[in-house]
Amino acid sequence: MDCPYEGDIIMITRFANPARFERLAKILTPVFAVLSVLLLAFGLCDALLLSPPDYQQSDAVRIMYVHVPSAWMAMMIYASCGVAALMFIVWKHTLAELFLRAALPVGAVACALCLATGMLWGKPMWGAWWVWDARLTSVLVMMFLYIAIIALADAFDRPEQGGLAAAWLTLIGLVNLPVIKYSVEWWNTLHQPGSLSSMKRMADPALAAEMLRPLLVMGLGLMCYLALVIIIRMRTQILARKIANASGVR
Amino acid sequence: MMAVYRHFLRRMSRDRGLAAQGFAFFALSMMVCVFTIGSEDVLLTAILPGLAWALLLLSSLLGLGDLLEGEDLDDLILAHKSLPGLMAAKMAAHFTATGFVLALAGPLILFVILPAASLPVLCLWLGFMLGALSFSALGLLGAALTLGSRRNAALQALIVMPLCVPPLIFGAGALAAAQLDMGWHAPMAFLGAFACASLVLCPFAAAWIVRMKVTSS
Amino acid sequence: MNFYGFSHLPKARKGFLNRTLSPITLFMADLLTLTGVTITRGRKPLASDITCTLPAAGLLLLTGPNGSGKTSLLRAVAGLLDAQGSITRHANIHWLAAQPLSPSLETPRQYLTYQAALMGAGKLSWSADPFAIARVLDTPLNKLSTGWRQRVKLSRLLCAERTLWLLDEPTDGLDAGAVQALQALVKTHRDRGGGAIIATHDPQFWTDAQTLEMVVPA
Amino acid sequence: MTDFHTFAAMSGYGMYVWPAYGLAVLAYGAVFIHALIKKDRLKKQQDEK
Repeated sequence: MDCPYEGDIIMITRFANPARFERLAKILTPVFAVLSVLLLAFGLCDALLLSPPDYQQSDAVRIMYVHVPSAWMAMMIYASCGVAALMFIVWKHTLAELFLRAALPVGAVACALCLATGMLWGKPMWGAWWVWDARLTSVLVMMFLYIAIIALADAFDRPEQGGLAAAWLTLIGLVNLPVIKYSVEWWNTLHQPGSLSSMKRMADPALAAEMLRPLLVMGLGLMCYLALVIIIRMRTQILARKIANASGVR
Repeated sequence: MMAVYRHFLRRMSRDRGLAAQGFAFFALSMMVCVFTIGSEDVLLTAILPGLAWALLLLSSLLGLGDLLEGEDLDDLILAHKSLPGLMAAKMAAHFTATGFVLALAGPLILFVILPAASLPVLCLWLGFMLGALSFSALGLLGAALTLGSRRNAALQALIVMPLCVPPLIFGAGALAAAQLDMGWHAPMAFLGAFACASLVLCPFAAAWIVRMKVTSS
Repeated sequence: MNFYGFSHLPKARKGFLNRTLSPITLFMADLLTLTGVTITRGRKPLASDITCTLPAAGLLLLTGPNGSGKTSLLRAVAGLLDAQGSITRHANIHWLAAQPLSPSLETPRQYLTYQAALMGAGKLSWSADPFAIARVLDTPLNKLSTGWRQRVKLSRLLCAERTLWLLDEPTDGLDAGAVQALQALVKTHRDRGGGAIIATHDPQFWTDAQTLEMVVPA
Repeated sequence: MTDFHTFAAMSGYGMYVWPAYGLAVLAYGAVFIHALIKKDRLKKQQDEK
């Protein structure tokens, strides 16, 4: 039968096979390890030593180089989890579930760090640990969503059901997150229009090249590092399932 | 379909027990809050309406534990009615047993406590109705997701509350705007849109989840 | 169901057991065909490679020890459980799970009305009452004993007309009289061409039946 | 020595900058180590069989 999607489906199933994934992971692990060490080492030097202090925030701007990459990773991991959740629901690929279970806690850590470093940045800059700004609030909601999904995934006696429920909640959250972000932004402009504009300037300063460079390097480094962690976690889970299968316990 | 809905309502409300409980919870929490905040009119007028919204959300979480659990889901799946329709009936039963009563009674409580001139009547009632509807729809989703899990109630709260942020914000925003004599139609329209979307989508999602959970077990 | 000439039958029929005893299958054909059905629970195979057919007016008993997959096979036949292999249903089904009715505040009348509505049978009317539940029809279920709740549950079979009955441990908690009533009900059903699959630990209650002995997987 | 002090002081923001980096290193490190420990434990379990 002539099926225009056949190629795509074959592509998807190719990499959805755990054995093939193991082979791919064996190649990718050292690559990501080396890349993350190099990038993070250079990025840290650049962030702490080489890059200039901001003319307004002086050295406090260096918090940005951990804060912003964490925020990127929290969002990126959530987005990829959303894709994996869709794949799991539609095609029931085991690997998608493994990815969900492996990546969600990592994403939650990135999200928590984004919030924590944000608070550490906010205190000297705005004089408060926490401001009910649109951006902060929507990241907080995302943090709660992460926690809810992880709790849901572990709350079932039958792990398949946990994976399925978690996938659904991830997908619903993926739809709902823009709505939350939008509503929060809207809520914020009603109450405190002043802080938003100033906050926007602080969160997205027109970056000089010397500051953009460490930011991007740190972002890439963190991405490789977390990808490495996720791959290790996925392989651990494959191992766990193998052991469970061998011992006959489901 | 009416017979099915009536059955769900009986199961939900345990012969009107749940509605009374929800109302008592709402009123008691309100009283506790007044005791902790203090009873000055200015302060209460500023705080209580927003608080009522939060309490509306919390009390609509009350009935979720029994919404799908304990029901014989096999019968629903094999029924000669569409499962999304049955889920919508569940949602309607939950709304009538919890949200509807509170949406009617909540503003009344506010009228008793606060100076009447400070309260926008229409905005309050409309907002509470639409908000309670969206909470019931999202609650149904939460109940479907936690179906068959351990430690149900806490998990449901954890799942439903982040999802309920938009209606809460729109509703409380409309109320705050109305109290300040500003235009509250825009946030109310957003709330209505959210309520409509969740009312339409949630039964379908819940039906899909329930069917998948039952047949894959 | 059109193929078997159901379409001309009204969905709701007043006390159909009393009024008419017309055949419910016009062609005496198979009601159900299972080919190579395998059910896995988790990763453990429960029932493997089951092949059988249920003719019109047939009765199939599923026997076997606990954990041999009787309930799972019934659920798979009902379409409530995913299974490998092919399950072809030529008839609409009536599913009665083994769980006793929960002792809620509802009365049997309310419960049965709800069930009839759910099964698309319209309004409930009681002219046949094989399990003699008429006198408890308005007593809340939580005031009834387990045996009476079981009778109420079995009365669901009269709420709507279905051709293939799937009964999971239907005689649990029944006294001798009720068992006889159930036997008579199943016989009437079979005389009209309907079929039944019964998972049971008491095969002696049933005569003239095929038996599928299920085994606990190693 | 003074160079190091000025670096550590981060022009007065040291008490915010260093905890931020410290937290990040701790948390991301913990995630990695946790993953490795779990894997090693399972590997051992597999070898025993």
